[in-house]
Amino acid sequence: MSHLDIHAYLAEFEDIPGTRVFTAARARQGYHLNQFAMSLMKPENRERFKADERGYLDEWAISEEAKQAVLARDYNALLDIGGNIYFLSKLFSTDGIAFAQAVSTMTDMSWPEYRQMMLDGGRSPEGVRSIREGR
Amino acid sequence: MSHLDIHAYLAEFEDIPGTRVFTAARARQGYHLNQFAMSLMKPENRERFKADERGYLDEWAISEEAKQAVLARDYNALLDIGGNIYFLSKLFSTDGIAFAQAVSTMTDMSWPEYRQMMLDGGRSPEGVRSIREGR
Amino acid sequence: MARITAGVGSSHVPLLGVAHDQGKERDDYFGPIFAGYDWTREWEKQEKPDVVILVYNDHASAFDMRFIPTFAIGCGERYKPADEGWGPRKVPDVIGHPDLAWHIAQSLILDEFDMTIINEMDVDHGLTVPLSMMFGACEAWPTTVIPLAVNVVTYPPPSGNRCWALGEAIARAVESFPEDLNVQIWGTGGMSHQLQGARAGLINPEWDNRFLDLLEAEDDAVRHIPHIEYLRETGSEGIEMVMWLIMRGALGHKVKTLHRHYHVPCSNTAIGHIVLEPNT
Amino acid sequence: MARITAGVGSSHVPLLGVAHDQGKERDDYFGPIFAGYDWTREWEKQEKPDVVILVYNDHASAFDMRFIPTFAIGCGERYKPADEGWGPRKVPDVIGHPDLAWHIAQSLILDEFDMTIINEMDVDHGLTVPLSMMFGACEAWPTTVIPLAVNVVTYPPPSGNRCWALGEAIARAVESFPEDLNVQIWGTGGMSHQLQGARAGLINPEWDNRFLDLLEAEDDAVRHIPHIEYLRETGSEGIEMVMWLIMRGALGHKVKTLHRHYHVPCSNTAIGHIVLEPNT
Ligand SMILES: [Fe+3]
Ligand SMILES: [Fe+3]
Repeated sequence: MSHLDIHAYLAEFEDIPGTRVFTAARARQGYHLNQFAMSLMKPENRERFKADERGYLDEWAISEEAKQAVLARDYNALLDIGGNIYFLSKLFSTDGIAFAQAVSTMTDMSWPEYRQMMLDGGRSPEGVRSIREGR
Repeated sequence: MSHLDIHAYLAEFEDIPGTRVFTAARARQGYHLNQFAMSLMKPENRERFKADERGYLDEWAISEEAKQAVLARDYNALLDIGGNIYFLSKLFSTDGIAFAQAVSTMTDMSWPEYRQMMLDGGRSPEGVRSIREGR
Repeated sequence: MARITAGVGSSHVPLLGVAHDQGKERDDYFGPIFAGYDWTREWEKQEKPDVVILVYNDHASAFDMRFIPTFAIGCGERYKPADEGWGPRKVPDVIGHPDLAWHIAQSLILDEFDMTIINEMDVDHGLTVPLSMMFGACEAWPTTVIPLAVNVVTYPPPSGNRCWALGEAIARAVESFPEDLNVQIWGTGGMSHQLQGARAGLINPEWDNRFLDLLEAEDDAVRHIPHIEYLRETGSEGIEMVMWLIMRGALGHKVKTLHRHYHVPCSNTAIGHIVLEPNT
Repeated sequence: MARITAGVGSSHVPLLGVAHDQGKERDDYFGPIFAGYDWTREWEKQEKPDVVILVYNDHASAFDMRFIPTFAIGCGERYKPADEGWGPRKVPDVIGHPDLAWHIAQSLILDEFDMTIINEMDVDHGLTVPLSMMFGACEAWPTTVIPLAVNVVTYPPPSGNRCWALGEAIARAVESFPEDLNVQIWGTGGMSHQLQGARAGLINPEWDNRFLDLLEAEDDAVRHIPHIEYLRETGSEGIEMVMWLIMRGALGHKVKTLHRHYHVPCSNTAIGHIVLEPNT
């Protein structure tokens, strides 16, 4: 075994452009937000949420900022405050939109542009591997 | 690491007198019995069980043999069919009897005799370590 | 004696389940993807595995943030497809193999793997999509399944080295099971994909194919790839590929490649698929 | 830098909680037991630990048969006393230390321990009884706690060797935490007891005391005691002593004994208690 240092391990994650790795810090910050999203796996909860989004959100111990970001479906903001994409995906399906379409809203592209980029082979890793090393 | 053989590991457990080790085989056999016992951690379930033991038991996927053993508080029988003592202890507390008193019912002693044995230093390991080796 | 006869690697993209369930397997978009599984579907009909040890990750379906097991092995009798927000997939229940599963679980714990034993859970696309890819539509899955769920969502996931070692330990456990069973092990997830943020949609075919090459290699260099390399090179969700190392570790040093397939895109993802057999 | 300043071993018999809660600590039956903790209660008042890593086992309270984690670490903010069938103990809630707990959890997973992370659970007598023994009655526990739950109910539990190694890894993790914290690690459960069947009530003071001697020793021979020896010699529930090895492994090679206590009986059980400090 290697006895890797956790601080060095975690620090590297901050060097990836446009990416939030779901570390303990994010897991803790987003705990109740993610549990809220998970609750949408139950059809009765999806119905209650759809009928009164704000009312349903108010049942959860999440910040006003998080509630606004949910209401606005601002997924980048939700990631910034500890949302995890697999939890948030329960919100995509509640909205009835495709995973890839929801993902596209986090980029600087429209959904048709994003879809075309994927058809053309996806986003190149060139230049987005490392902030520090600019590669 | 030692790469112990699980068959040899498990076989030794059968060599201990008057003892059922909670192996996978027992865990599987007693699964629903133990889940039933665990349900008695909730006060409302304890009340329901006390009001109608048989009716409550019938809600669980457990054998008639197991139900009879629960009704009779035959803990040796319950251990034989996969009950685990920590799960079954929820039944002791539902009955309001002390853990040691419930345990004494599995021995060939009365509760006062068992209690006296414990005050006198407990049961000696002499002769009850191994069936095969008679020690 | 039970024996591991083959290892299968495959992406488990949820959209593949949708395509399958909606009869779109041969349309322009999905045709080239599913074509790469035709060989495997025929081969599985010949192979008729008794048990598949199916390594996958739960995507916030059975496990929420309250409990996060690193390695969880399903020892239950059966598992229902999870409702991931669209209602459960209309595919058969997954039938477990508790005899072998408990045997493996017990052996792994003796072998100093700190397993979590699971007796009841629903299984999500990570497990049911590979079954659809390998077996197509069926009334009942033609094999029993031992789910092996790996945490690759909350950091850190297990190291590649640990995953490979787990595969080796699984192989020892299977070999010590007395019943004569044809056992396959599948590693699922990957390949390149990033589902979040400004870098979403990242695809790195060169890296993915090098990873497949390393799986085919005789040495075990692939186990030492650090997490950060998966993340930088293949996107944040490319980390799922560590699960393929459990499969590969279970096959022993030398393997023979029976089939290999790679395609871009499927949804946000590159599709990779490989069929290996131990070569001793 | 956080540092492990001491290790404490103690039985966690539920009846001790009852005696404490009902004010019977000094009666004829319980007096000799609690007398052996007087030294420790005074010492803890001086030591004022910031965090206790409390190794214990759940007795079918937080975990039922659906999920059985081998090693589970509590990373939550607080934990309530469990209702074990008599209503919850009227003791304070247990306050966690999520910063250090997550740091340890992450470090252990990198170090190839396959931890289950727990964010919400109730804690049973295995955890709250040692707190009462070491701190007595209080409005709020005078330390934060990181629960570390070990499966010793469903077989196999982790080997003694694995437990010791986990302790070593915990020590490395604590040392790499930047904040200056006084951390203790407690191993609980044991000593001799068998709670089931014809052999119930088994007590082996010679073996128990030899085990305490081995904990005091400079070498690590104690980690190699096989499970079957605990079972044969100390009763089926004596296996709980493997949890003391996690504590002992965290203290390094040489230790100094500050306090030691042994008494028979308490309910079905022998009471053992030891306070060790690293001696480097
Ligand atoms: Fe996945
Ligand atoms: Fe205990």
